[in-house]
Amino acid sequence: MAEVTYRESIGYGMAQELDRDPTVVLVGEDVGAAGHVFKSTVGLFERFGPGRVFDTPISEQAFVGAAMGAAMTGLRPIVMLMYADFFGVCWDTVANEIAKTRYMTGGQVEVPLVIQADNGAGLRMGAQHSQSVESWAMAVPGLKVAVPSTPVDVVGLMAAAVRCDDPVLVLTHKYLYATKGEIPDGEIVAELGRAVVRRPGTSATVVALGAMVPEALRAAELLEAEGVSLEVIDLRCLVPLDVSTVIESVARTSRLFTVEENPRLCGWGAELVSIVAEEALWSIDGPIVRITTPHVPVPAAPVLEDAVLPRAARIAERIRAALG
Amino acid sequence: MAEVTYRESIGYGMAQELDRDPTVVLVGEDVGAAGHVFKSTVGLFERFGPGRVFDTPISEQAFVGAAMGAAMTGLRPIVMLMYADFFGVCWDTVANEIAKTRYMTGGQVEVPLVIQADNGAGLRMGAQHSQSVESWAMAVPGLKVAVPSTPVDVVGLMAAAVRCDDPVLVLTHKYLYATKGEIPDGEIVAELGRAVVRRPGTSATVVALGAMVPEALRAAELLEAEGVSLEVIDLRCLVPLDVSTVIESVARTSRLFTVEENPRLCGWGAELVSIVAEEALWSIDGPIVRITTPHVPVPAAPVLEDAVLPRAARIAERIRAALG
Amino acid sequence: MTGEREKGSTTMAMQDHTGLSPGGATATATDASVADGADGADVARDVRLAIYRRQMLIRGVEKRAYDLFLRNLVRGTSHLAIGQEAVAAGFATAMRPDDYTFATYRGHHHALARGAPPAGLLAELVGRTNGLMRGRGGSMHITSVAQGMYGSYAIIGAHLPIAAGAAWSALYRRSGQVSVCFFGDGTTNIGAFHEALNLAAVWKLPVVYVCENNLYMEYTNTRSVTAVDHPAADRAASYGLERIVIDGNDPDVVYTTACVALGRARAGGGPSLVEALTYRHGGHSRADPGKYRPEEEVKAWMTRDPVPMYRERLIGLGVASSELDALDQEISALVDQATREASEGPEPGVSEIERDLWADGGASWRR
Amino acid sequence: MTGEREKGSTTMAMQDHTGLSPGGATATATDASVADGADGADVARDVRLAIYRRQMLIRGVEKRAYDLFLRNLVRGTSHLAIGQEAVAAGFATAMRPDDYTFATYRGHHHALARGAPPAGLLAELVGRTNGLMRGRGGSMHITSVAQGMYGSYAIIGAHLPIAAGAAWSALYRRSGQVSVCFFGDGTTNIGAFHEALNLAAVWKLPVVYVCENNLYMEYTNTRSVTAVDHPAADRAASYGLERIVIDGNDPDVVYTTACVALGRARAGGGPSLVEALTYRHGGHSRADPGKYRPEEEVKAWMTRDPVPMYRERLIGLGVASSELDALDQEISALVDQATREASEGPEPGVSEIERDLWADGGASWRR
Ligand SMILES: Cc1ncc(C[n+]2csc(CCOP(=O)(O)OP(=O)(O)O)c2C)c(N)n1
Ligand SMILES: Cc1ncc(C[n+]2csc(CCOP(=O)(O)OP(=O)(O)O)c2C)c(N)n1
Ligand SMILES: [Mg+2]
Ligand SMILES: [Mg+2]
Repeated sequence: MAEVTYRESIGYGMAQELDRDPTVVLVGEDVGAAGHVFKSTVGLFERFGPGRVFDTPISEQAFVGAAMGAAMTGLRPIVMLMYADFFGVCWDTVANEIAKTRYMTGGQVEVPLVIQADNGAGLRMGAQHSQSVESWAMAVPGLKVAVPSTPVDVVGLMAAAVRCDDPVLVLTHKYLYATKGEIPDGEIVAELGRAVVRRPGTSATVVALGAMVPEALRAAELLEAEGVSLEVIDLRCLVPLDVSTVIESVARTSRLFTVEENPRLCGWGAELVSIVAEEALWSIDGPIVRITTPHVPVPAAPVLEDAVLPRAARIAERIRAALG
Repeated sequence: MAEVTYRESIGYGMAQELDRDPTVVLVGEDVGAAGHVFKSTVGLFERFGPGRVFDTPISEQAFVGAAMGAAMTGLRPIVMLMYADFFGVCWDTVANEIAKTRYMTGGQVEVPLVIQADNGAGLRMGAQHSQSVESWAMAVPGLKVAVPSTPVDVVGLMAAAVRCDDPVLVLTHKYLYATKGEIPDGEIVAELGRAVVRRPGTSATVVALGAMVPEALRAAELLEAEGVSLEVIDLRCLVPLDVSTVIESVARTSRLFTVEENPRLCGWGAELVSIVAEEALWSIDGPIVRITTPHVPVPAAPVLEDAVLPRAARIAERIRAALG
Repeated sequence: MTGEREKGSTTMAMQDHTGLSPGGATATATDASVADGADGADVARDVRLAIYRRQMLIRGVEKRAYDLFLRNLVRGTSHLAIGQEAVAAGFATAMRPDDYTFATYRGHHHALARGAPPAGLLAELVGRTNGLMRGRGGSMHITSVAQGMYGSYAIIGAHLPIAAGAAWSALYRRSGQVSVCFFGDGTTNIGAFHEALNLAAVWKLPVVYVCENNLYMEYTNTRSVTAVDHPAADRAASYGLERIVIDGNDPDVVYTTACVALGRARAGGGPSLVEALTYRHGGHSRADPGKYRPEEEVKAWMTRDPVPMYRERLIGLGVASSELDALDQEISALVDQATREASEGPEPGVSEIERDLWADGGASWRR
Repeated sequence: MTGEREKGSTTMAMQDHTGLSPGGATATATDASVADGADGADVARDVRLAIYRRQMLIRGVEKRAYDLFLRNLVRGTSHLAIGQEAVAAGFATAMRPDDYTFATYRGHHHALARGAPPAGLLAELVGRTNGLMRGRGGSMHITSVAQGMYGSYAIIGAHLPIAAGAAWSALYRRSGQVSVCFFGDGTTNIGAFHEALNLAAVWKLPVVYVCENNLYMEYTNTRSVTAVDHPAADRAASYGLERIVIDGNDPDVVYTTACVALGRARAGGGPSLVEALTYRHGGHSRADPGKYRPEEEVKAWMTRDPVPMYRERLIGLGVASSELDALDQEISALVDQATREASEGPEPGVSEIERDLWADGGASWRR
């Protein structure tokens, strides 16, 4: 059992897989001796050497594309993209090539790679270094998407992603990097596509993801005092999506809220709400409410950034009003 | 009054604006003497010359980025991206730069440009030339998105887009290029963000977009014989989104269906359904159903492509089943 | 390394449908010294016959593909390589059976040259289940992993980094494989070109980049939108690479150049960038009559058609025309047979739609 | 062309906060012949004083920014240009007031050199409403259109095409403006670099690309991931451009080089690509101690600090040290005043959030 920060858990999870499987390689900008911009790979270069850990030029198309080519031919690369906003500069590679190749080739080619990226806001980085892009990926058939909210889930989902024969995006949330958690001894492997009920409750179901999970849990604490009992589900993966856990919960609580950091339009919450509105409408007993960042870029000034992001107080307030 | 094809209406609309405003320029691959890959700009080069119509190298980042720089400094470029799938290679420019700059600069800089792209499936082009990417754009704050379904709307929305001081994506649907429509004489300008009821009805509201509009209308005809009266709304724009027209319709019909060509997850339909599930839940009297392409890339073989796309028969069948 | 993951790293599984015995030419191909002058003077007779055969096969299948369009059996788009056979034949003949090929939407010739089954290719064009990709991909995405044909990519530039990645993997696995990546002149202006070349050079990857300079992008002369005369070769120095421009219609020159580049890559000498001058006889794609090209230019290039030119050369070198005739007939029969197989293939069933999105064989996104 | 759309094409509206009268130095700057040798020998006294002033202002504000971090008043990240002042000062002094500047997240020096108000810059760093972008953008996006500072871009490479576009617009409007685009050595390996340079060359755009080669990307030596020694200059030939490497710590050399390049652009001669060798004194960003750099390297560059070096040169050329002292004090007072103004600025109200996404001033996406 070790207590590690979420930040450390990224390297911890990668090390477990690099250790286990010699076809796993790690690649990205400053992932080597520098230990990554977020210091999440500190020690890996020393441990696994330049034959396994590859520094790249600033060429996301090149190294994400190269990882794809390597994955097609026997390796299992873990690509570290750094800020998730940088999906923009390699979106063709991700959305048009990596996602589609197995399907387009009639199953001839497989692309078992992992792209880890530092997702989300909260560090006062401004609009081009703070985006939550998980819904971009969810909208593209052929990509699996994992978004861990705790160190142990980072390790477990990273392992599941590396072992998966499909391309998986592991979006770690940089606002959580300083948080800590226990990691049990021995091999840790999670299953892709399993949500978890982080807090059982009866008044309403609140579905959250990544950095929104602790906020939703804090909101639940705030409301507990008022006799409102929230069930908080940590979705953990967007693809595969654990619809049954959500529907089962909603069947009990009859109310649904989502807490999303992404801008308002077309987020994962919209998908989940729509699924429920089709498949479980009769379970629902009141408006389904998505609590999101407003549909604006993330502003830099601390007071503005804090105001756009869903935080416990706003979440609680919105749920209170809706259940009111 | 002229009858023009949807394909021709693209150039028709551009010509109207090139004629009116000397700061409007047209730029893209093969848009000049070649008249565009889809022959949608035939005659414009002859008419406006190389000083207004610019052929580019295959460098989407360069020419979309250049259009942005030009828009920031006094021009109103219309960029022709060709296949909408190519947003992948310039997604950073579109999503991180064009969309965010006005907001990030506190309103100092404006980016009045138009990106026209050939969107959608139906021409047996395979997975990398058939995508419907309107929802990619809708998910990014700062982009307006117009998706005309008729020649006159192509002209009117193109004009509105060019005259708008915000960046607007005009996504024309290549499956419609051979269809025809009347264009009245004189200047044609539409308003961004106005849906239109294409067919009034009472049993259910069906919201469609682009090439799905005629399919939804055909489905409505099929069901009419069975006494089902569908109200078909052509959304026309995704941003701004005409929520009130939809909610007003649903208030009358109490049932909602969306017909989307995009792959299933996180489409514009999910957004619309979620809005209704929050703001008009009590109007709704039965499951809200999204009729979409399954969550797979678009396959090339005609029988497979036809099977994945929502077509009138499938739409009618799904609505029939849901209204039961 | 787990055995099951070593895709394509073994030559055992390779099935070559060119009708050539793999390795016949390869013995020469891997001997880089043969080709140092890159003038094609020293090419062995069996190699030349193999090249000839590949060129004829490509020409035959591509013409058949064109017929199938005209009969409206191929829907969508399609980009033929008639006129560009020499590049594919020369390279494929020099490659090891387990080397990787990456091509563009204009990729039929490379697939065929590597030995992909013509029936599977034609069946793919007409959207049948016996198509190479079960009808899922279509003309622009021809892939046949069993022959090292690692795909055809329809977004300009995308496959250059991917090809670098296959080379990276080969280097990592010490397999001795080389990755060969073909692309057009217009492709040299897109960002991925630059990124891939730099990465390949820095990592000294065993990859050969081959620009098939056919002078045009779609309907625009590439020179008019490119800052240098030779869109690939004039940029080689940006990546610390040698400037190489060759006659891409002379298969012997292509072959010997390929031998040198492949040999260098296999010997740890890193990437090469080859610019092969060639010409497409037809338009950019099925719909294009190619009218934007000056008549003289077309005429001049037609006199340099690699297929009859090569036949003449072989006869000049003493190959009996009867031997070539026999080969031609064999190929023609093969193409007919492939056409039959293709058109007899079943149309895919709707169940195909939800297949092979994921490794589990399905396409479900939920649980 | 409608007048209201001619943003930045008029010099009238320009407000310069460097304390220099715009145009003073510009008279020389537009005379390209001055600088043909690019050795800085012929720079006029008033130009030199203008450069000196710009360097001192940048150094003063950047050091103040660093103090504000240490006091935890600047949150997020920030990339200082201490050590790289000469590039900004030399170029800005040579530019016309209505020319365009495009910079990266490491862009404070360029904003200041163009005359952006230091108070607005510092206020932006501390997230106040009197910040240049009302607190919306932060350190990485400094923009001040009134002085032609058309933005700082935080995604590597993105602004190179945008700068080309401003040049395209200038050419279209025949305004005589030039667009100047600054970027780092590491940026030369990204696709947008290649695409922008080619487009600029083909369209003969009035744009000057300036690579501030400070040897490092974030924490990696750029040479170790780049195929050539000079990441920008060794690629100039790929775009038909001249190879230019200059001492980026010598502001006179920068200035004269800028004059030539700007003159060429204004005269219709198309783009230039300048590689200026320089060094950042600190780490990549606020958090980085820069430990990956060899001690000798750091030492060697510190002896070439452009700020004291230039002071020495001016004194050597006969400028009284009292004159420079007076300037230094003036600047120091100006920086103090700017700091006060910045820290006295109001925190933005929450209503700011839904402002200025659209031209109508709001952020609504529905009706
Ligand atoms: C990113 C991108 N932009 C544009 C296109 C459309 N397109 C398809 S082929 C082509 C021309 C390519 O020219 P070249 O590289 O010379 O190859 P060739 O077709 O001559 O073999 C273009 C522009 C595309 N597929 N991808
Ligand atoms: C597309 C993209 N990839 C990576 C980064 C992260 N990043 C920010 S600055 C930087 C280094 C840039 O180096 P250089 O171009 O030399 O500029 P310098 O910081 O030295 O001024 C990197 C990799 C980014 N912002 N954008
Ligand atoms: Mg070409
Ligand atoms: Mg640098």
